[in-house]
Amino acid sequence: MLTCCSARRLLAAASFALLAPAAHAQAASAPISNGDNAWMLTSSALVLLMTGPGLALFYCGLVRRKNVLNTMMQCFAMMAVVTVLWAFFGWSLAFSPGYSFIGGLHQCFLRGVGLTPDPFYAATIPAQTFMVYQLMFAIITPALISGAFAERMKFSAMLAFTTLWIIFVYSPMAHMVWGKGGLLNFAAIGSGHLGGYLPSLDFAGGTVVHISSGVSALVTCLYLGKRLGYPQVDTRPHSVVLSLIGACMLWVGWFGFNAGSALSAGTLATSAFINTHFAAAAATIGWCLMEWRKKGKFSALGAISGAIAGLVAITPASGFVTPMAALAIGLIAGAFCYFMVISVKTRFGYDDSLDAFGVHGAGGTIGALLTGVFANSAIHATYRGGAATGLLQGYPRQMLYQAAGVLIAWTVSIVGTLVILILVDKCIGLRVTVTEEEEGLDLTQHGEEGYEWEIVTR
Amino acid sequence: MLTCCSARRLLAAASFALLAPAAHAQAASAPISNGDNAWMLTSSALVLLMTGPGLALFYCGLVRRKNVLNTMMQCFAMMAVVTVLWAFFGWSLAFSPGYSFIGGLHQCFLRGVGLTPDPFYAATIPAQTFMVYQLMFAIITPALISGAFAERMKFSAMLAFTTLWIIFVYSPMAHMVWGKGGLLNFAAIGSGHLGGYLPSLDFAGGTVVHISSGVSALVTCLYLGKRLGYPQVDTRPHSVVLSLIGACMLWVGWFGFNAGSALSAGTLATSAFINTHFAAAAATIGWCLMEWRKKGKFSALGAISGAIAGLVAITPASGFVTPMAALAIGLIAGAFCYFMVISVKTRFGYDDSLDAFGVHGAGGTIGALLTGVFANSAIHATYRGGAATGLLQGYPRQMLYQAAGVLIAWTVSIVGTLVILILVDKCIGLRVTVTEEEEGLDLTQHGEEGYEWEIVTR
Amino acid sequence: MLTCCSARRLLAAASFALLAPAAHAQAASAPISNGDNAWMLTSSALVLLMTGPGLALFYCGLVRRKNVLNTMMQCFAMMAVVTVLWAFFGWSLAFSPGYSFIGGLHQCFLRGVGLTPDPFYAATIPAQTFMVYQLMFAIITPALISGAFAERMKFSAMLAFTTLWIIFVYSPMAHMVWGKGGLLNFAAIGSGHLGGYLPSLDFAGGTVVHISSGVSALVTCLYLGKRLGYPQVDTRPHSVVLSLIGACMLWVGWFGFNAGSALSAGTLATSAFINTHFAAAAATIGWCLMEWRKKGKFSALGAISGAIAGLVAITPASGFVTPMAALAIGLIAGAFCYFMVISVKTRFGYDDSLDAFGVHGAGGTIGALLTGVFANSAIHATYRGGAATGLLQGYPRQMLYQAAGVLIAWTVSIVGTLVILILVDKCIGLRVTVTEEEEGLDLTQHGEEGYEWEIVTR
Amino acid sequence: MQKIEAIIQPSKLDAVKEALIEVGIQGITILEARGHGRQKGHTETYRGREYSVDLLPKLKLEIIVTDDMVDAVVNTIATTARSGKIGDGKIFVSRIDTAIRIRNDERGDNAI
Amino acid sequence: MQKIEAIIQPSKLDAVKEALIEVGIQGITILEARGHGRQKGHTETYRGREYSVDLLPKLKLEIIVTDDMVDAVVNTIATTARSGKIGDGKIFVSRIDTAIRIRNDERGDNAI
Amino acid sequence: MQKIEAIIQPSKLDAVKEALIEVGIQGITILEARGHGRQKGHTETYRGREYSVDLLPKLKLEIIVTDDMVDAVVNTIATTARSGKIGDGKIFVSRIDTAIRIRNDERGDNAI
Ligand SMILES: Nc1ncnc2c1ncn2[C@@H]1O[C@H](COP(=O)(O)OP(=O)(O)O)[C@@H](O)[C@H]1O
Ligand SMILES: Nc1ncnc2c1ncn2[C@@H]1O[C@H](COP(=O)(O)OP(=O)(O)O)[C@@H](O)[C@H]1O
Ligand SMILES: Nc1ncnc2c1ncn2[C@@H]1O[C@H](COP(=O)(O)OP(=O)(O)O)[C@@H](O)[C@H]1O
Repeated sequence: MLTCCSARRLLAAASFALLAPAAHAQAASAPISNGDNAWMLTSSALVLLMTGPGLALFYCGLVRRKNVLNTMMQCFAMMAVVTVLWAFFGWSLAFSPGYSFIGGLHQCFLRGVGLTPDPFYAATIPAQTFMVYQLMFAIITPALISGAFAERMKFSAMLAFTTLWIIFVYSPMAHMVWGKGGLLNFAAIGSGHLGGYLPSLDFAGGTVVHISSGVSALVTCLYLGKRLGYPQVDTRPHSVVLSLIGACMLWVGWFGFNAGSALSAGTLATSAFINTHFAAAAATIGWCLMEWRKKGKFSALGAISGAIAGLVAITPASGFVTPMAALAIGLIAGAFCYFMVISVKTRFGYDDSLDAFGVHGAGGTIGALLTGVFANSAIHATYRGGAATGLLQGYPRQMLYQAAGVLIAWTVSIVGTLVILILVDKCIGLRVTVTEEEEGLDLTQHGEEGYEWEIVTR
Repeated sequence: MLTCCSARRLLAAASFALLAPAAHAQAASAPISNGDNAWMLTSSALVLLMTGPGLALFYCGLVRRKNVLNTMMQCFAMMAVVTVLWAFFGWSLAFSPGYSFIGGLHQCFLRGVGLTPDPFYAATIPAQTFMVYQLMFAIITPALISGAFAERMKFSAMLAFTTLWIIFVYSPMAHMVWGKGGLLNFAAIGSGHLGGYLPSLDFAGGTVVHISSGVSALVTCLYLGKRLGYPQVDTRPHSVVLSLIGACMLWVGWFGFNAGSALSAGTLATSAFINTHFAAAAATIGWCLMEWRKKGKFSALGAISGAIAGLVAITPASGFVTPMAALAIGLIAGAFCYFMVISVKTRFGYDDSLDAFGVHGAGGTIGALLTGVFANSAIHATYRGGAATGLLQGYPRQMLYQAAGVLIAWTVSIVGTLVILILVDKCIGLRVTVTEEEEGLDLTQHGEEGYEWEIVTR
Repeated sequence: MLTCCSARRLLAAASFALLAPAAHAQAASAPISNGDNAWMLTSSALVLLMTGPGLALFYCGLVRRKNVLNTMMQCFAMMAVVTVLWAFFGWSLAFSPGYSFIGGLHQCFLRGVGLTPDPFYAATIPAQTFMVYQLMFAIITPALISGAFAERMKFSAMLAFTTLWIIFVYSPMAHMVWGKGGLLNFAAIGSGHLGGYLPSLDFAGGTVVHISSGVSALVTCLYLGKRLGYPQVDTRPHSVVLSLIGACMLWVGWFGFNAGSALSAGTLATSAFINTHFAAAAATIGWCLMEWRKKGKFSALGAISGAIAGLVAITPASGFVTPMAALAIGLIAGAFCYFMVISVKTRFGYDDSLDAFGVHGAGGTIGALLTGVFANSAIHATYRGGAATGLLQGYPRQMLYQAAGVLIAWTVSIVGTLVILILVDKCIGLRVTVTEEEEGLDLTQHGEEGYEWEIVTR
Repeated sequence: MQKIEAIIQPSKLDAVKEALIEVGIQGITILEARGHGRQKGHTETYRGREYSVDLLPKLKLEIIVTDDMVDAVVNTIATTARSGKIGDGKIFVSRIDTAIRIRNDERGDNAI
Repeated sequence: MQKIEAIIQPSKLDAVKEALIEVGIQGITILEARGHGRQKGHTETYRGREYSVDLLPKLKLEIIVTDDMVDAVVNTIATTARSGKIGDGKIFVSRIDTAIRIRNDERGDNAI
Repeated sequence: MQKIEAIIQPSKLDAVKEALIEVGIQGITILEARGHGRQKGHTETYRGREYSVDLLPKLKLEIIVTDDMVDAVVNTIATTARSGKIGDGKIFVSRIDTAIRIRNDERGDNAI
């Protein structure tokens, strides 16, 4: 697809974009709601807060001291790399009109992405606000994957992998679910081709963000193999304290992620906000109760893992269900992800270092399906124009569409990720050497150490 | 009171709530101000940020390394537990119409709490936004108490205690001060029974949040007794660095706490915002000057303690006074809390581990009284319809109402907390064993350690 | 200038302010946009978040363990001290009408700063919102300087220095660039005297905040001399982990800093938001590529240093340029600051401990000039009423004005800072004793330690 | 001159230190250590994975004393560090040939 | 009674510990250390400044054993801690005159 | 073979290390320690509570040398670690019977 985008054309676009303003920028007099824009800018900031420092802290606390900086950098680097990719191609491939499976290239370099609203996406905020808000989603998604290959992947390989992944896995997924004419986008029904052919409900990215990252995570850790000496060697988190701080920031940031997906500051945002919070709370309890049954103790790591699981599972549902349904979804997700992380992983013995699959893959999948169960037309009319939307409301067919969404997300992620991994492996190699892994990735990949506590050093 | 809420009725409510939408949810066309809702959602997020990671960090830095996770969990757990309690009973007991001292039960499971505004509470935002905003207050309040019994309470006992405390102490207090028909709620004047019979001014929770938590904290640490070997044993903070980070987040989050209590994004929010910031600054200086007099040094822990003291004291006053009055209130509160923490505590020798009483109890009390002194009708007309409201403005009577509010808050907290403590102590026991306390609560209560720095572990 | 403000007059103002409300407070019915006010309150909170915990973390991670608290306190203290200064004199000197170089004193104690908008500054938000928003800028600026004299300045001297600096360097700069009748303020053109005589473009403080702090930083570290044993002694950062967390918070907070400077939540805020993010991303890449060329490694400290450099450079340009131009500005700034920090500093051998000059002085200067290059009338009409504004648009003259702004900022900073340093040095002495520096500033200045990890202590 | 090395429970440090000062000992050097012995450790669980920790925090005291002080010191430590529970630790005694005080190059017994 | 001090690579700890338990050793005290020797260190760079770190993390094991056990222990450590690369570490043996078990004041060999 | 144990001020480490390398010493093991002695400590205050800290950070160097090197090493350390202020530290010398280089099982003097 990229081939059709000749160098000449790109260059033209580039220079154009650099000198000329964003199209229609001058039409600042458009019917923009400053209240909505205020909320969307705040939400964009909150979603970035999720990646840095949120996820960076959550993940870095779970690795060994010698890999703490590398783990944080796998998040921080995305804030830089994905931003540029997004401005150049990503946005265009995901949100410009194009095909049912991927967008076009005429909005490369944000050409034509102006300050007037694009009613298809959001009628009351500048199109650029929507663009940057979506960018924040594109940043955190590959960062989530890094949890699976933590402590053993070359930093250069990580950069190459995520770059290709954004273009060939994330952008298509985003386009299918949210883009103009997207196959799974119910708002695209009747837009020709296969637009909205499988209208599935994904409010804030259960499929686009969590299934795609979680499943790709599984593929990556299987392809990469276990960490040296795993599971015999001691891989205890070097600081659950840092992880807990990170989890809190993820929770707070998630309000921007879900309630922001209402793309306005009205009642729908309120619903999404409450559902997000309720599911996180219920999932924390769900996970902890499972732990309690097994060990008679509530652990801090368990509590925060549960919270994240709930936040993941409610993501696709947050704008479609009632608060009480959110509690139910959270409770189920907390217990289910516990089972995936504790039992399934141990059973199959793959080394998903920080459980990116167990939490995001599993949580995203169950969330997407439960969205079909609990979706309620009173919260969101959807393409059903107010008629029953969810299974419990009496519209079982939605379950099929949800399943279709899940299936496609799994397929795209598995195939795409596998191809990219092989490619990168062949070109530059994915994994650090044994000595590098023993010495730690902070020293070998970045030439730094995370901490200099010792008296010795002063 | 709970008895009247038969299981059958609850169950009905539950199932109803699960399937049916929140009442009137469809009436999304209500006159909602997206600007106000944007601010209230942001404020809700900010108030949650205060508990996690704010308070979790502030408190965990002050304990010994072996109890760091337990201290954080006492905050984090509230984010989960109180949320569910609130959705089930808490909200209804606090904000549904009922009696002068407590609300009713017909809004259990958020029945009838919809997306249209409830003009009595906030005319321009969805009722559910107000509900979730108030929930964030209910989350942080019991978390504040945990500072008093840190490093020695069973985690299970802590959960039981806070659950009962939310229902029997927090909800009544919130109802009396802010609820429909509440005894102390000036907005409830003329609502029948004793509604607004003692119109006291508490803008953001000086009595509801700080006196109630602070006084309960005192009761708890007196009942529980001192930590092992206190005060001989070394109980230095294991990381003032973490506490300082937490204090900053509390400061920032407090803008949502106070300015959010305007329930809109207009001029009143601006006044509350500025007063909050000014009081924090002045109190930092107040505390530090006292320290300077005694030691000739400004300490970091002193500076942040002062800031929190000022934030506590301005909470009830933030929407009623002028910026310059806020500076005065802050300065007084900083010096006063220093005196309570340094002199009074040492004098009486109780072990309020992290000074929850010295800061929140004392600061909340002085703040509630100073509100009566500095309240200014130009900032807030209150029930006086623009006539003089504060002592300095020439309305001494308000001092009586403020005193009444303080008195009631103290009484409810002392009695309620004591009863609950005895109950929980009898049923499951409050305190960990001596060996558990020596080993540390992280290992014994949660089976984890906060840090794995040692080379040994790798 | 201060002399003309007789004690009597001040006292009058003070008592007045304490009792009387802020002028016109009652006129709450003014045409305020709650959407804009929501955004500005959020932005104010975000800018405070930059200082604490953002900058406090970023800086404290870079020093040695024994100075961690002192470094944090140099940021935290500003939150208290500058606030009071601002309320008393700072605001008035910066934003009340006065002369072309500095404001007047009739708004001391915020007299006449009410809740109705001041159209000259912001037509849709309360004047007090603008006042507190600007205060947050005044807080972070002196905190930035502290990076240059970290690990060796007396805490008392630091307080004295920053106090004088706010009054004699910051306030004049702010007035010239943004104040009524300011020499460099294009909005002041035709306001008489020299108002807007040199209309320079500085959207969010490239000159006012970054050049002034960065250049003053250079002067300070030259005057103060190197740290003991520098550069032989080991001055490795004690925790890059903390710095990375801080950098992320600075990035997030910067959205409030730049997008907030639109003073409304419209399209201009969106432009500034995107430019901010894009520049940070590009600069991260710019710095890292330079590192890569030299060492073949990307370091975490390099990545975050680059991000900050980009955020600094885009600050003056954020509301004037297109997203693609922002990428260009960021890339250039990242590479340029790398050069200043790595090559220039080593070459001249001054001990700018945390590179306050290398990043803020250099980044601010290049940013101010590049603003003149890329300024685009389609994003902001400026005083040109829509005609070409930047060099690339064909208005070279703007470069002169930008240069003038830079020159004035450098001059005021160098002269002002030098005078203040000499003054403080003579009165109380600037630098700690050799033994104090060896023992560490936490113990000697604050009587505390940042960490108590050792088993020994328990 | 003899060197007394004592491995004790961290919680006993203050008591032991005071007692040693009592009997006239002034110089003590303390090292953090991890001990493995009869005392059994604990288990930690992270995301279902159990880790059994059998290296427990201990403190190692090193005290160089003149021969006549040895018994006094050994007994002082033994009694004050004793809880009677497994894990109390050990004391080891060995010879030291010379001691030098860096500050003033004093040697032998009066360097201690 | 003899004291065996072994400086080893941290990564070898588990192996060595297991092996020692094999040969019947129960008591071990472990100390964190930094070592300087033939093994060359690494360099770190912060904002262009290079720091060459030549003090590398090591662990120091201290084991007091009865004379008959010395060779067994020394050889066990030597073989299990060996990677053949520079930096593997050293073992030093010296005399201990007395040992006391704090818990019950046992002395001599059976205190170990 | 002898073991030289030196307790020094952390700030002196670099100087001492360089000097030792000068005189031909290559192997050094360093341990973090806390010292109690004549040097008086400092007090810290947290929320009004004063803590007097009398355990001060020190470093312990352990160097095993052949008998002929002992004096050279001792004097080198003594002179380079000396500031003349109380707290400079001590040096202790004792016998070592055997040394083994783990890497290649070399024994005796050439294992050092
Ligand atoms: N033979 C030994 N060599 C070195 N250290 C020992 C030895 N035996 C015990 N220790 C140290 O003493 C500590 C306590 O010993 P342990 O056997 O657990 O209890 P007890 O001394 O009461 O029998 C151990 O953790 C270890 O650090
Ligand atoms: N003479 C010595 N005295 C004390 N410790 C030593 C001595 N020689 C070596 N060491 C310790 O042993 C470690 C390994 O020694 P090194 O020379 O690096 O490798 P190798 O033992 O394989 O020759 C050093 O890091 C140091 O801690
Ligand atoms: N008898 C001793 N045994 C073990 N360590 C000692 C002894 N005396 C001193 N030290 C160590 O030496 C350090 C310095 O001793 P100190 O008495 O403070 O100063 P000085 O050696 O100059 O008299 C102490 O902190 C302690 O670690």
